[in-house]
Amino acid sequence: MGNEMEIEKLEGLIEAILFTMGDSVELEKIALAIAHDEETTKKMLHHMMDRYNADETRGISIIELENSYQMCTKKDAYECLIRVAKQPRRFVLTDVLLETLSIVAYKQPVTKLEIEKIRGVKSDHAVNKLVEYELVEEVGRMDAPGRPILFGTTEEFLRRFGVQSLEELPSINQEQIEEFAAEAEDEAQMKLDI
Amino acid sequence: MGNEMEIEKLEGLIEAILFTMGDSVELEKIALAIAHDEETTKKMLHHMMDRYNADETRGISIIELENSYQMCTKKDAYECLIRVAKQPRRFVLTDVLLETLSIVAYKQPVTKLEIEKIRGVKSDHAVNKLVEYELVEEVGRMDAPGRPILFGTTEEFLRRFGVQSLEELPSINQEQIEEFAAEAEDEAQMKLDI
Amino acid sequence: MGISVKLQVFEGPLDLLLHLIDKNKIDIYDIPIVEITNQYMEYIRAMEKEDLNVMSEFLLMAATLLDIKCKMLLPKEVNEEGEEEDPRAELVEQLLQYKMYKYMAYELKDRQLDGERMLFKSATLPKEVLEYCEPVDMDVLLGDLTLSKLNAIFEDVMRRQEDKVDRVRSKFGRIEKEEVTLPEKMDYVEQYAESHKQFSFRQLLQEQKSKLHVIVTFLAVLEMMKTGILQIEQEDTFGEILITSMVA
Repeated sequence: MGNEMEIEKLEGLIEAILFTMGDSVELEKIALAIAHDEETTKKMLHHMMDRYNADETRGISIIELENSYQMCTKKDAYECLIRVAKQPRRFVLTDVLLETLSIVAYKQPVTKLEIEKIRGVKSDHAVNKLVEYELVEEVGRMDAPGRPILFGTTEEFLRRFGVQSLEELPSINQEQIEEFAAEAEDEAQMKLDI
Repeated sequence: MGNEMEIEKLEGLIEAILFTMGDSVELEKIALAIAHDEETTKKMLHHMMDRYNADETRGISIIELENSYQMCTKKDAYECLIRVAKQPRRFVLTDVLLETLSIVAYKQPVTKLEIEKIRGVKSDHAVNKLVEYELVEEVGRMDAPGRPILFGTTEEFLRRFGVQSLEELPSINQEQIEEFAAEAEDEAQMKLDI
Repeated sequence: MGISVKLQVFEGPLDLLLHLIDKNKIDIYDIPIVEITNQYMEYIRAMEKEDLNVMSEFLLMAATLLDIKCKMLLPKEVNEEGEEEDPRAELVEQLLQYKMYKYMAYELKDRQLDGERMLFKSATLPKEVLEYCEPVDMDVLLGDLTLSKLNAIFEDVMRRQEDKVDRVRSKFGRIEKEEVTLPEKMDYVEQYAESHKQFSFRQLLQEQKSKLHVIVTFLAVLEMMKTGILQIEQEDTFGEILITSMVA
């Protein structure tokens, strides 16, 4: 990276960009605007994120969403903010929707049929609602008879669940599966003990 | 004012407020939100304004409007913002534009109506585009009902083609012009006869 | 048993099964199929007033359970490796998977609460940025346009305008209506076709004295093509149009 002075100014520019756009801005776009390569830009963004988070005088921070960045308020400002700001309308996600959403999140890209197979029930309504809430979207078509729609999660999903990227989702791993199994065994054991 | 720690946090809250609101926020509202009196709030706001302005890593600053405050980008960031917010445009002279430009160049000063008569089609769009491209401009008004605008080529146009003045344009010879004129008269005559 | 009240809670047969397994504190890998199936059927019976769509999903699972129950009574099947196959394996797999996603849904629910506490802002472009108009790059715009090219274009435009006037007839000062009827022209084309057998459309048009004749000839050809007297071929776009007489 260039000299300190230079970087400071560039970070100022990035701040201005993220502030102005409001919405998430792709790394590529930011890099282009400040006329630096993406790697350097990313480093600066992460430096800024750390700086914002560490600084108590800052009420805003930056979040990373896949390969985009967006400015937002810090979580602890929430109580104060709802006194002045209109709270964006949030949709209440029922358990059914959450269940369906978790399947889409972990198995994406996924067809409605696959979702239904896992849940054991028709899922049109749930999928449609998630699409309506902009948490799930069509990401393509499966190369199979009828070319069924493949669903995936949206950037709004990442934002809403405070997830930076899909990899960051709480993982389902083999251990977990075994844990479930162990749990079940314990329960069975318990039953015998009783 | 209270202790340093407290103030830092409050300034963070103010930052969050100004950020989310985007628009200007009344001092009263800010004071209410952070649960402090207006005087203290104002002091903090001014402290923040100084801090933002002095800090090179900040691309945003705060402005005071009457009794309101608003967050905005610093002026030096504009150029950079334009690169993110505006898609670079492609300028091309289509056949239609070339045709229209040639008519304006050789028949100037000319009204839109005359151009349309020659081309046989509506030419608003073409003329407007040429004006936007600064190849053609309004050079006066015709002394006729409705006082239609007369268009001519711009100085930039002449400069580009290395033409000193309009007389230098490769002319269509006088004979040809007379021929056209005669034709037009004939046509007019014909209409009367019918 | 007061089951019906609780029925609404279950999202589907898997949900119900998991509930039964939990309630009975059963090892998911060793489901006592007979007992569970009986309990499951009890729920189903209490559900009779449910709508058919929902019902069918529960019934499908009931059928699966009964199928497994039957297989459990029969001698165990052995797979290629000589291992005994558990008829419950597939169901267990499905239940485990479902249970996992249910668990992940709870995880997501927690995260949602977190995400909700962040507020964003809409775009606020400064006026100067909004109003900015990219300067026209004259070099790009004009490219290789030269003055003589522009002149050529202009002359082309003027010539086209000129073409719109029939220069000969406009000098007459009066338009005499020429009478060429379609039947007349069709007779003419038919004769022409008989003597030429195969000819190009252009060739035929060259014989025509005026625009009106050209137009009526064109119409005649169209009509005769429709009635099958002529056959028309064109190999490629803008290529020569070949006319063949189909009259023997």
